[in-house]
Amino acid sequence: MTKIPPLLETRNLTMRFGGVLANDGVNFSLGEMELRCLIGPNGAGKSTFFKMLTGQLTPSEGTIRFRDHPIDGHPSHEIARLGIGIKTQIPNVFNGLSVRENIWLAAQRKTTRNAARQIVDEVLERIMLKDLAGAIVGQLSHGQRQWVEIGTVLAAEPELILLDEPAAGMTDEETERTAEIIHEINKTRALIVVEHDMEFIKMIAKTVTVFHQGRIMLEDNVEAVLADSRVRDVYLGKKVAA
Amino acid sequence: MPISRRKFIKTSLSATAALASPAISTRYAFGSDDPIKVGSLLDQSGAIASSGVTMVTAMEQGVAEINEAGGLLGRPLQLIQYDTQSNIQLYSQYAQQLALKDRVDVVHGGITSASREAIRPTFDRFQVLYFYNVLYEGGVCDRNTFCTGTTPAQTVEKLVPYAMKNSGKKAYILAADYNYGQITAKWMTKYMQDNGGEVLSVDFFPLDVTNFGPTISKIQAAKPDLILSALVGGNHVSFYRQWESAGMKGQIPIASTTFGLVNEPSTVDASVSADIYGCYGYYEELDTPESQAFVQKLKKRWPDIPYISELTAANYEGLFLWAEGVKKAGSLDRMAVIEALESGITYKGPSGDVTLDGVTHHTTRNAYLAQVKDRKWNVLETFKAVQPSDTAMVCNLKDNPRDNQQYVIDIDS
Amino acid sequence: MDLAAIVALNVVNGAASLFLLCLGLAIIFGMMRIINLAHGEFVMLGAYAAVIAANAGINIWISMLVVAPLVVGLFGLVVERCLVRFLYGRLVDSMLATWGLSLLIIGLTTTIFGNTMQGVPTPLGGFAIGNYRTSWYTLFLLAVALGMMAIVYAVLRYTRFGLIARAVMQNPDMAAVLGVNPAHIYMATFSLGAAVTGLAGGVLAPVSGITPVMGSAYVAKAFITVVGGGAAIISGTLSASGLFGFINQLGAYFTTPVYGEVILFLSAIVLIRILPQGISGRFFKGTV
Amino acid sequence: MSDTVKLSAQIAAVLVACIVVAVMPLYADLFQLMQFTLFASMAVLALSLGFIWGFGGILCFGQTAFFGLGAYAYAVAAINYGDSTPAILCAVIVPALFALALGYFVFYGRISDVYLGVITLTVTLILFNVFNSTAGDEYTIGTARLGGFNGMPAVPTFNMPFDPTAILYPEDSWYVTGGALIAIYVGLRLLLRSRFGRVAIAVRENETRAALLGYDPRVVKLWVFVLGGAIAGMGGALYVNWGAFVGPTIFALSLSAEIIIWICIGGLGTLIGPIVGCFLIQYLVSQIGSQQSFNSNLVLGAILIVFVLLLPQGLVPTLRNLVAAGWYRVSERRRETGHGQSRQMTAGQPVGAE
Repeated sequence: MTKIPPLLETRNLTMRFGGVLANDGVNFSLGEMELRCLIGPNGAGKSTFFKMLTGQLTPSEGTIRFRDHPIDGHPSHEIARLGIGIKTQIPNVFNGLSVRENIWLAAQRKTTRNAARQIVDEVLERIMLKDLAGAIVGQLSHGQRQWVEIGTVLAAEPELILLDEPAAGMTDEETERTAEIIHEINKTRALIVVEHDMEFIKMIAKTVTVFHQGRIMLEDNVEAVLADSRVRDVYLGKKVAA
Repeated sequence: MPISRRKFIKTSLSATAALASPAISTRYAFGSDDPIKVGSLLDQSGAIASSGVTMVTAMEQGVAEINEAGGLLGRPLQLIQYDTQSNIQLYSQYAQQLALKDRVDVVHGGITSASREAIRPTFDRFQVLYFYNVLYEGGVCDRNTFCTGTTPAQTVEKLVPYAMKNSGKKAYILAADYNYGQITAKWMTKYMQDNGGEVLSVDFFPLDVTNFGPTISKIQAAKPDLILSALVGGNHVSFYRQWESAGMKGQIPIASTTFGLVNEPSTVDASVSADIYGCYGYYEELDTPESQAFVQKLKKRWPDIPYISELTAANYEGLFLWAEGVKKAGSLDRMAVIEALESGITYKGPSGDVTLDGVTHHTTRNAYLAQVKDRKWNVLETFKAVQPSDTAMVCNLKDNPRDNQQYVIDIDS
Repeated sequence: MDLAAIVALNVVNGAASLFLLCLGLAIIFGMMRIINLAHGEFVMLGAYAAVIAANAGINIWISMLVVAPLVVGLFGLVVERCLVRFLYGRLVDSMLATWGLSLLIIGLTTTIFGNTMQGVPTPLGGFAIGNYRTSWYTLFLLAVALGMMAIVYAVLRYTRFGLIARAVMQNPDMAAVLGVNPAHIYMATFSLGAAVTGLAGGVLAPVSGITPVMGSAYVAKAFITVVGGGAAIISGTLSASGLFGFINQLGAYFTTPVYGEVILFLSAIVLIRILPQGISGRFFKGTV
Repeated sequence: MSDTVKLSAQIAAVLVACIVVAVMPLYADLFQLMQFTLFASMAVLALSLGFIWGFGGILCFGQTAFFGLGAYAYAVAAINYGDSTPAILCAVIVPALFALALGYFVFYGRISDVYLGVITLTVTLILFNVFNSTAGDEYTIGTARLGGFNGMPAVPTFNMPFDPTAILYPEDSWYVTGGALIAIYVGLRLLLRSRFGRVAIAVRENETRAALLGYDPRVVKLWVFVLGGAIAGMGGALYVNWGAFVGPTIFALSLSAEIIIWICIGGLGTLIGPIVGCFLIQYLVSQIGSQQSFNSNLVLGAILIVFVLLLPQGLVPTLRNLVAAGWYRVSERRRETGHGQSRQMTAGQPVGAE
């Protein structure tokens, strides 16, 4: 049996900030078309992990391979061109541009003018911001900007989508809509979703990876993880500490 | 139809006079009571203002005197002056304004050589007579331009041998790093060698250098008998102060072509300026009747006036030389005035007799060798009627009236 | 041997003068992210204050070391209250306004005092190292630079103001957390920076030409040094002025002052290219 | 304001500008015409920085480096060839190549913000020092003497393309300079509407997001920078054509700062603002020198300070917001009965949409 290489694989991925170990020897693997949830308390290293995957940080040690192609330390735009898209934790959009322009910038890079326009219309429909297409993103609400960012990620049509807390600050209705979109995307693409909202995780997740203190503490299916007492301790412990 | 600049520069001025544009020919449509317009471009603010401000007083004084005496050709003079703000671009702008809008009959102005070279083509192009009344490195050869300040051959030639006689044969030259300094340093070198001396080193300094520590050490290492300085501007005054504070004062004499041209002796401490040699066309301390009368007139009108140096005197004399030329020509026609001036006009000004040299458009004038004593220049020797022999080596406007350039005089030949 | 000593002294002196000139700018830039383009004019005002006081009969040392920083510090306070406080967080506007301020100061000074100024004699005499003479004043400048370094270090390290100031340097929101009005901190910082700059102007007055435009000779070099040094006030400015002063003076000694300047600028470019956060951003993280 | 209204306003403005340039020689005397020629050449410089700063997010303190290099390149080439045609080309290419080299050095070193400003400023200071010390005869390129601090006087001015004997009259120079200004403005407008232009604005807005979408910010900034250098170089050639003179003071710190002032006063993030600011300040500076009662620095300094405090956004954005507010009120009233759009949408303007 020939082994299909994973879509994404990290080996011993480590990130040091001065004396602080933000990520410590993370070995992570994601298959094609897989949907994975990352959980863990704040400071567990999830966002750092995402930043290394997208080239915003250069790992201190270790390797990242995307479809067997090393990408660690590569500039962000190259990784994006290989097909990794990210929605960051704090909405990271072009605040001075309109919603349409935001989406269009994501769509137009690898396609023609007309095709881009079509993608923009489709995406606007999908994120339900068609009525606000001409509005300046900086003047929208936090939730709306989240949608704009999800829209830019969708419009770029990446192979792997990273979503950092997509449901944060959303209404229940919007959260459901997000879950729906995630399922829809997952029909053709792989996703990694970071989330704290357990209800949301239950809605979408199959396999869950738990980060704690820069390491992978646990990786299992969603029921097993949510039932694990250590996971609860980690979250509770954080709450106590806070 | 206006005329292209290059045609003007390349064609002889006498020939082009016939081609004068309508803009220029309308100038003489004034009535006889209309004032004669005299343009002045000097820096009254910014880095070069310390030179410009007293020059302005000379120009205002001169115009007032001519008007008190009934004007020129029966018409009063009107002075139109602009503050060029130590900005070369504004020189070009105001030059155009004087030529095209104010339609002046003559312009006296420019301080740095850069400012002169920026405006000279404008006055050539629009046929406005131009006087540059500042000491400079020499070599300008242009029939439309008269340079009335001293040039190196008139001062350095006297300064170097005198200073050598009182020190020794080895000199160390310090000069500002721009054209004036570089060319003056060459003349200093030439006159050192002509008098059997030797130049140990020539150092150039950008105008914003204020720390002369390394230089003072280098000088001490070289052990010269004499320091020749062509340092320029407020920042370079630091050299003299640091020299004194290092305790070098009195150890090696200094002779300078620039120290004291503005009012350095009165701004630094007496111990800093003491014994420095200089050679200029004029000093406030000059005790001829003309000089004393001039100083009194200016001080009466501007009680706070800073030191009155060659810059001020030459600007005043430049105006009167032009006025003499107009009187002799009996008209304001530019070519007539130029020809009258070329015939050898002499004016007895504060610095003595100043004669325009028709061949070079420079002046034959007195040079005075002096030494600072107790913040005053003490005039030691007077050289009468010194020729502008440097520019004369390269420039002959009698034979080549079309010539128009600033020569860099090849000193070695 | 004596030549080496004198060259070394020049180098140290060059670095010390540069440090003195930059310290005030570094305080203002490092803590407030305001680029004060009127910095050179603050130096000039310090020099004028010292010279005028000395010519009015006040002891030269008091004029330089007390009057100059006091006058310019007060002036800085006025400037902060009337102008700079409206411009926090607006880097470019602050540059524009301080550029306007610099023109205004030059214009005012010229209008009041004219284009040249009677200087003061250099106090202290000279001394000899072997065959070379230099001035005690060189050593005095060095001492003032060291003294200023010690004072500013002590203020930042051991006083409540310093603690808050360092906190603000790390994170501008921290001041509010510490329960102080950030406006007061900025006001104090700006006038402290101005006072330090005034002191530099005061002590350089006896060895410089005093004109209203003398400041322009300093502003570009100080600006480059401060940015090259990075955010840490003492270690950054000290290392950058040490490095640049060393390069400039050695370059000037072995070639000409023109190349000395060019070499300084080139090395500044290379330095910023290699260490985009300045020297202190790389080597002295978290120091003051 | 809808997109079409904006577009038609822009087209109308360009047409008006063309007409103004065309008829100016009929109404202005020779001096005014030459003065406007100067202002227009400086406005090209202002436009170049307005573009790279306002739309590329590159704060360059040393835009005069490219302006000056363009001016010197033009002067040297014009003296050597005796024909301004290749000289103008040199004036564009030399600074563009210099910008390419410098831009590669800084953008690929991930230098930004104030550090970028310091590097560009320093480069300008180096050029000032270098050109200042070229007074000797040894500094001659072909037949052109660089002339040190005194600069290069009597540089040949523009002639008809490839015909060095047909030298342009001041009127023609005005047409060329004013025309070049309009052409560059229109060119930049078109560029900003193009893909590249939108991406450049996106990089300016949010470099990280642009990179995460697959755009290389370094390349985008580099090309913006190079284009800005080329335009500044063109401005340099036009400047020399006006004054027939170039000297090292063109690299001086004061001019670098002045360009920034033009843009701040006219309005950053617009293309018309830098032009307005340039004309205004240039006119002001030349007027100040005509009066004798106040020190020029004093007046200019006071005006700048007042401006920063009272009109921090600059003239053009302030006016635009006033007009937009008026427009909003009018259109609100008009569609009072109909279904109004949400307030947010009409109140703001997309950045760079002017």
